[in-house]
Amino acid sequence: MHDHHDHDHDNELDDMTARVRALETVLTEKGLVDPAAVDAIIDTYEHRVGPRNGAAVVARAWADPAFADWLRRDATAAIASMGFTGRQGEHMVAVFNTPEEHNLVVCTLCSCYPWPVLGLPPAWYKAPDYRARAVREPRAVLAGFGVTLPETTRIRVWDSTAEIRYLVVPERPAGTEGMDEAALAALVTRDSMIGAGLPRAPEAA
Amino acid sequence: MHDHHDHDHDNELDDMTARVRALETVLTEKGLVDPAAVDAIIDTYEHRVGPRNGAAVVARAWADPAFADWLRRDATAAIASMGFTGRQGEHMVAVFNTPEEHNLVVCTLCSCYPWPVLGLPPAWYKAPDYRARAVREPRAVLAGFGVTLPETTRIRVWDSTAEIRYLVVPERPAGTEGMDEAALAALVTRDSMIGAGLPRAPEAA
Amino acid sequence: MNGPQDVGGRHGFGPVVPEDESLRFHADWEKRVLGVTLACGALGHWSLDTSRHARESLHPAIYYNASYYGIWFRALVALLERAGEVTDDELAEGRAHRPGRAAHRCLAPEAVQGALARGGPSDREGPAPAFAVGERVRTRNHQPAGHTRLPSYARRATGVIEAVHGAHVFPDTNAHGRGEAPCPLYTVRFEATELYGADADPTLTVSIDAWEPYLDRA
Amino acid sequence: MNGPQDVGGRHGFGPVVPEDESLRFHADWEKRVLGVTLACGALGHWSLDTSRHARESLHPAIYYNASYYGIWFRALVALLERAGEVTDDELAEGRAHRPGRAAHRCLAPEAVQGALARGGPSDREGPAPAFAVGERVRTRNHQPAGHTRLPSYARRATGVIEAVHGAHVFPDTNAHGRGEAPCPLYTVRFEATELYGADADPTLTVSIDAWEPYLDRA
Repeated sequence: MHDHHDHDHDNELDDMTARVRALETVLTEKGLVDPAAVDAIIDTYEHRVGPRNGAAVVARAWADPAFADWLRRDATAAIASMGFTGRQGEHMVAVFNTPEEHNLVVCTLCSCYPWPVLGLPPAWYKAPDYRARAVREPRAVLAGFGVTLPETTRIRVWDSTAEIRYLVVPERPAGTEGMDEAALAALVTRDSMIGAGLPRAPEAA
Repeated sequence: MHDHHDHDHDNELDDMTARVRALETVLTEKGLVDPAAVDAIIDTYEHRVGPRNGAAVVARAWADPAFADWLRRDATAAIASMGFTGRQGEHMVAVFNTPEEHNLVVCTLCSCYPWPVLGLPPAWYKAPDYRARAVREPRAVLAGFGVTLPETTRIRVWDSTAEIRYLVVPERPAGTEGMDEAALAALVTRDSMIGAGLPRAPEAA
Repeated sequence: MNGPQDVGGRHGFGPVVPEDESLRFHADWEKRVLGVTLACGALGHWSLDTSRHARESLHPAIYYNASYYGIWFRALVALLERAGEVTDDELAEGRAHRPGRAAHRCLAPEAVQGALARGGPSDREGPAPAFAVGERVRTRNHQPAGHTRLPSYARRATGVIEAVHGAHVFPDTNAHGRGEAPCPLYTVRFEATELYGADADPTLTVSIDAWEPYLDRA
Repeated sequence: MNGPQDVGGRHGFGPVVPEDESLRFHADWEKRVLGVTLACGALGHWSLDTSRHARESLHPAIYYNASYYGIWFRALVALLERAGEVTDDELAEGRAHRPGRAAHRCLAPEAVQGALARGGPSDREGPAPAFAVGERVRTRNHQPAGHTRLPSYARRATGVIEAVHGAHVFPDTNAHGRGEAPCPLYTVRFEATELYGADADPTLTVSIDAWEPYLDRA
């Protein structure tokens, strides 16, 4: 008897498949879009640019204090030094979790997200539910991700209202002494770089 | 290719017919609702309580300065003296248009409306479109009703956020000298008692 | 709550579509929703404030796609389920599995006219008002997660007391079963430029009816 | 605009549903919307700010019922129609009636990597900042009917300048083709209690990135 707005999302699928195909066909016939370019864009974000980029940045910051310092001072340049540049990452800021303060990133007004280091945002990041609640009740949102912070931890939410893009550098987990960057990167989850999660513990990696 | 939310309203109809019937059946079987009482409620607002009540109040205020004065001082009592009382009209305030100031009534938070004098609110009064815009750009809203006020006229919007209900008393049209209350009442439209319209001119009545 | 109902002053909505005053309903099911909703009010399970809160608690995706009787219907189902009067299964089958709990309060046909004519006044004995007509007040940054009747467009704004209505039931508590807690009710008038900024219509003033806990002396 | 996009701090939304980071798309049509939207950006008909405004201009009833790629798609159609590149008839038939106007700018497959890696920086030469790190500022009651990036939850609130980012393209003008009008951009941090009232989480602070025209000295 209950309805829910998700049923509209479901109904949307077949309809959207047809509408999107019609649009792409029209644009292709008009010479405005080359389907091979569309394929190349999809391939880039489906297979090449994703959160493993950001994980490599975080791992290096954990392993190399000089890089961490650079990342803190000029994240755009430090990240570019690893080859991650471009669309939706033109102006980067890295924010570092501490035992006293946890960072969480949101874009309340649309879906701004640091694509070169994290790839495409997950659906929840773009949904009104997250956008509405992250800036007001982040502890309740974090609980939905299985994260419970001490009551005394300060929470710092960054609303990406301009073209600055934020990357959360989580705290390095205990028990990771001597691990190399590749092993460290495997502990770094996408959600932990948004601030919605924590890195994996080494035994769980 | 365009979609519009109205198509959901249309799709809603058959679905809602079935759902509402199921609810009423269940409630009736449970002895919680008597369909004859439901019929009596519908009959009341479909055939008996409507904007002709308010029109009679306005006409009397136009015709009888003492009544107008009473209406201004204690609208609940003045209106009750004509037999119009009850649900959604327990606490009435009458607001009088003047050449200098035009009144418009809205309920931005739901659909509060003076039922004993105006009956059930029209669909537009309950829709977010009216509720959003009436308190901010009333001149644009009034234009949609064919009403253009002088630029110098002040506009006074009453947002019915509590249990006070507002009745707009429009200005008496010119050329109505000597008309009796019944003839005057015929000039008073529902929309003019919300402030979204003006009374008819006597030649158009 | 900053819910979907709180639309005053928001942008992005569509045109207002006038309709003839002889039109009372757009479909027969709307009539039944009106009648059943009012009849169920007699069961005594909820107040008007509670029912308003049930409506504004619908998800925005539903609220903005439903007609207003569609909103009433969904909120009524939620209220009846919360009161233990109906279940999803019963509604899906269209058949009662158990008798009603408050059937002894069922509104009789012959009681309808009296109930509608009586209504439900919200004025109560209560504290004397702190503010007088003509005083300047400022609305608080009052935005509870629960029910409130202070719309967001009128928060943190300075206005003038235009009328004092005596004490009325306080919706913020009453909607949640925390008592009627009557307190003074005022009409407060604001310049549109105070509400919406310098670009607002300079000929426009807007009033709300505000309970004393929404207000500070300006 | 106080449009459907402006959801920060609003109540009534639902749970946040986590998803595995290996999931990239929920349907194949989403991939095509991503690719076509980015490819159409190369046509030069609109800026990023204009496209954001097209998305937030969808009616709330549509905005809250669509997935985000559904929002992108509808906004893209609106932008292409406004640019005179497609018509409703063409989309209904799935067939072009006329050649494209900006076909000479069609993004070539071999240009994709360069375009994505280059991006579109928004920093510009512009006026020196009026505020310095540590200064207290108050956001204006800035609520234009057009595009803005000052969210409503952060209006009329006092905060502290935490970073100065130099001059950036001003979305409020650029979205409407009124020029880039670069002006200083700041990160401004607020206590949650300042934004939402005394009941807010006392351990929470929230920052926005705000252009100088949104701010006054506190």
